[in-house]
Amino acid sequence: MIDLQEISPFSYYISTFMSENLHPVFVLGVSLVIYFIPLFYLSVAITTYMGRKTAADVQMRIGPNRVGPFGIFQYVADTLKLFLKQDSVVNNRKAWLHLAGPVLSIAFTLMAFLSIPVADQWYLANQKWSLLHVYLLMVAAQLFLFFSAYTSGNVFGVLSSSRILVAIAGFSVPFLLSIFNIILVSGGSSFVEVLAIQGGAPWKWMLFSYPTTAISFFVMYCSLLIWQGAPPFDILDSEEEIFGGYSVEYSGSRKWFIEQLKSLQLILSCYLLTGLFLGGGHFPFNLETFGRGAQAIQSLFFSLKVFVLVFISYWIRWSLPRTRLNQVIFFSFKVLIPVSIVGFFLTTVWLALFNGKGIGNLL
Amino acid sequence: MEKELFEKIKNRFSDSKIELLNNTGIAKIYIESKDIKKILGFVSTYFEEKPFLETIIARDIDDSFSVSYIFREKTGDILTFETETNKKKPELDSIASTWPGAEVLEREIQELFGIVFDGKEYTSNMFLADQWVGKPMKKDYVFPEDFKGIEHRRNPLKKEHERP
Amino acid sequence: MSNQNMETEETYYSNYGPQGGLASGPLKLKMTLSGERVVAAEPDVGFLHRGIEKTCEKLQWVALPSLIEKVDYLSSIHGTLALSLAVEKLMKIEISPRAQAIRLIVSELNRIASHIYFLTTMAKACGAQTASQFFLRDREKINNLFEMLTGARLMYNYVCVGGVMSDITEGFIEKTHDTIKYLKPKLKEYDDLLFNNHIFTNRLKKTGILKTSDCISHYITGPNARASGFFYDVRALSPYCGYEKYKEFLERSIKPVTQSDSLDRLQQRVLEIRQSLEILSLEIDRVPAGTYKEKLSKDGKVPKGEAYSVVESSRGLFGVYVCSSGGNVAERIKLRTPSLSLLKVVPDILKGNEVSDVPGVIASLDISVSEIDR
Amino acid sequence: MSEYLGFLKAIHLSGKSILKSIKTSVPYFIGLGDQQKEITEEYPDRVSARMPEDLPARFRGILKNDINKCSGCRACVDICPVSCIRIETEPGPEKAKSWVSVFDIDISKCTVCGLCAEACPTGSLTHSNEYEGSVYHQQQQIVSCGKGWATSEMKERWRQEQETKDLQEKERAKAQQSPLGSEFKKLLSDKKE
Repeated sequence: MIDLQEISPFSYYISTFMSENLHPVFVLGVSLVIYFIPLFYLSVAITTYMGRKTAADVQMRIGPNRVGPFGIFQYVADTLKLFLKQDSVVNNRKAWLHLAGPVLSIAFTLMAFLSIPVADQWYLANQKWSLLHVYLLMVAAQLFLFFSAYTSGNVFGVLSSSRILVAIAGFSVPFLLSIFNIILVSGGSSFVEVLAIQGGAPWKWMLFSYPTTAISFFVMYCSLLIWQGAPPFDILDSEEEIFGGYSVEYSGSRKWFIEQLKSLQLILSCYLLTGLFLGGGHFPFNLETFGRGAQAIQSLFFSLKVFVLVFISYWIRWSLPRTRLNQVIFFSFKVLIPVSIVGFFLTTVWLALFNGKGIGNLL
Repeated sequence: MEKELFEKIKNRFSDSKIELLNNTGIAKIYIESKDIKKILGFVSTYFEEKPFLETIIARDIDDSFSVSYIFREKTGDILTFETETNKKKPELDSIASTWPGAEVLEREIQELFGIVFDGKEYTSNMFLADQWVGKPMKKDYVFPEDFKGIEHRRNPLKKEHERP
Repeated sequence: MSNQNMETEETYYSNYGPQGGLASGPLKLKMTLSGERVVAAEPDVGFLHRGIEKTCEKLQWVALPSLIEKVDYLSSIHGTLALSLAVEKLMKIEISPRAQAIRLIVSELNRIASHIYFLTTMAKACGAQTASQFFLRDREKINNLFEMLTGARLMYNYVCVGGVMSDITEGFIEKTHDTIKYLKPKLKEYDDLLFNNHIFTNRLKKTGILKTSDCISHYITGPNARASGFFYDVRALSPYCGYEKYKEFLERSIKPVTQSDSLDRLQQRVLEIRQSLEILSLEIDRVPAGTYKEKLSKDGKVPKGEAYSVVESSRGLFGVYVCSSGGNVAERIKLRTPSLSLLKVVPDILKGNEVSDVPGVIASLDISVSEIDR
Repeated sequence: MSEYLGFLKAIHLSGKSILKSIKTSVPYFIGLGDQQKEITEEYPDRVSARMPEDLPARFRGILKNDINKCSGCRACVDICPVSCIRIETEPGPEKAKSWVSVFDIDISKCTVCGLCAEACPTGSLTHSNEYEGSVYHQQQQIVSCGKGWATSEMKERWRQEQETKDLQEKERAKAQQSPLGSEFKKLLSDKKE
């Protein structure tokens, strides 16, 4: 028999609302749908809208303003349009990896969301090593993009595929080093354990609770930018250099999936940063009076933090020019890695000196 | 300045036909087509610095092509040499070895006029479409109706006004 | 990397363009790549050949400027100006001081507009979307000025034989003053946002080096050559339209040559925007009174003869050769365009650079394909 | 050592410049002063787009012809570089001025160079401020300003009018030819001799 409470706390939470005779697998399926529909559709829609409006703001344009009030339904219209368009495919139909690439990549990116708790007990997969698991899933998502670009039969796609490998290399080491730093201070290897030592108030966040975690935050933020291939590190799909890179051969619905993937990657990065450094869903005040609704408030608080981070990402994205391939590697290997190693070293010194206590505990 | 140079050239290459033309607005030194390399090579060393080749102008005159080389000195003065080539077998010596910038200009003239420089004829076109028939800048060029089945001219719009 | 090493490497072939490139117009590059490195790049032009020189032989003299300005649509004043100067030489007309001053003003305004458009493509080539929008916003101000003065935003057909088509309108001078006042602080903002940004400068440094010897042997002129240390400015060397007054100013404010790379070419253009603003602010108050257009004979005939005159366009030395047989139409028009001489140097410039640099280098050369093809 | 110092310095400078770039875009985000003003025009709407009446007086839009002023002299046809104007004339009610029955301008060909308006001796052909030239059928791209072919009734009427006018003219001339007048003229001519 499947013990829902152990493998998937969110499903257990959902099952308390339903009759007890239901099969646990059915409950898992229902909770997956409940979890992913707002995430996949609502957050992506909000992110896309935000990206467009911030770009419009800073470039003195108007942005979407035709479909619906303030153009909020532009995303729906775009989705419909791209799905109704003809899906033209390159000649070599055997390259199923090319055709399935965007969907597979999205699937792996979505899997990475499973173990991040958005509120107390609100996470779909209970894993002991979820921090490393998320890393592996992120690499796998990029690898599927690599395969799809490599099999696209386009020179620019192949160029882009080699750049994806470069981006993975540039992202992995600093990302893992900053994760190790967190594991060192929190003593746990999963999100649940990292969140357990954080609190709702800003000074109890991981970002400020140790002097070196801010360094880790910076390193992780930059490495996640490299992973996403987001400006200023948008070497993977730069329009002027390689004409869209891995997305050059896609059209119609596959193009839509590529666009979703970009938004999802941004959301996942902000999820990670919120969960690891910004206190996750912990609310500054006591929420006991709300009973079971407390978690909903927590998840809303979580999303608020996520969207603030999304906004900052867009702000940086529209202000900076693109880096070159070697600048990305330079930045990753000569700046991020040394900085994170120094941070790692300082953390060990701090922990040894103050017996593992954070700044908040000392005061 | 042209006169001075003209005298120098005349003295040096006394056996070839050299004239100073000054009746059209631009003072030109006329040289024969077989002497281009020789005389222009001398001109390139005559001044302290090699004059810049500004442009090469080909012109269709009745039964011959006239080709003018416009040079510019560092001081800003213009120096023009003119030569002629037979229309039946238009050939000229290339000056691309002395002035590398001449290569593109000569190639353009070959495409548009059909003058072959140094006997090397390019098979593919640079400016015109490949397999373009005819040399368009000639005066007797008849504009083709189509190119590979694509019509050049659009039927002019005409509104019919009903006559009573 | 040594040459021998390059030969043994496995290479592959890729097309760059003709659509989607960053030159103004369809420029195709046939590139042989080795990994991310460009081994060879051969430019292919001809996608925009309109046969302007041939068409010129069928048009009346009066109608020629409206066609010549399409040769380089980003700095169309300079084409018409060169043509008008050449025809005026043939007709032996003296232009009134007022018309000359107006010509100088529009020519400098057009230069600024063209250079700002260059900055736009440059910013786009380096992925700075926002900055490129900023530049377009400011080019709009100059377009509005032109709209007020000439009635069009890009194809002005303003400079004509004998002067200019129409006189300065009321309020044009004030509006130009406002525009100059607006643009000067904006240059500071460009510096903050883009030109001093290390990401931007580092990716342009040491890419696309244009040697001075190449400039001289291929006679490359304009900002590209000036950035490479080959100072050749028609405005200073053989002044026209009253540029005599600014000869010293132009010769004095030369940027010191450092690397002659893409970044230098960008900085040279920013410097030239400043220069042009300076010239404009002096000249706009000095427009003398008089007629803006000389009276010409009604039959529209041009006396027999030949003439050749050059101007400094936004991209370099723009020359027009005019031959008339005394009739209503021209016998032969030949255009000497600055971008054409760049064509043979582009492979040398691109060789050894990375794929990421190609858009930046091409944009920094400011190649106008419509000029090459004609 | 200096190498490492240079490296650190480069990182410091680049960090500073990047922060400066990010700072430059702040006023545009939060809309300080005139910086938040959108420069895009919502074209078909009249909210912010410039409409024909906002354009400067010299703006060269689609050609228009005030046909009552037009004399059908063909100056515009002669000068047009793309030959987009077609004029057909007939003898009209007045002898000096012909009846411009067809005056077609092919907007799809017109390059809006402004030469015809410059050449027009009567000032009837001018550029309007209209710039919207898109139509559903290519035939509609021809702007017709002509008065239309003259019908036979019109021609008949003009002939009659002309005849009456001629008669009136003759009578007036006769009335002026009074005997006194002829003598006076004779006197004048004598004096000259």
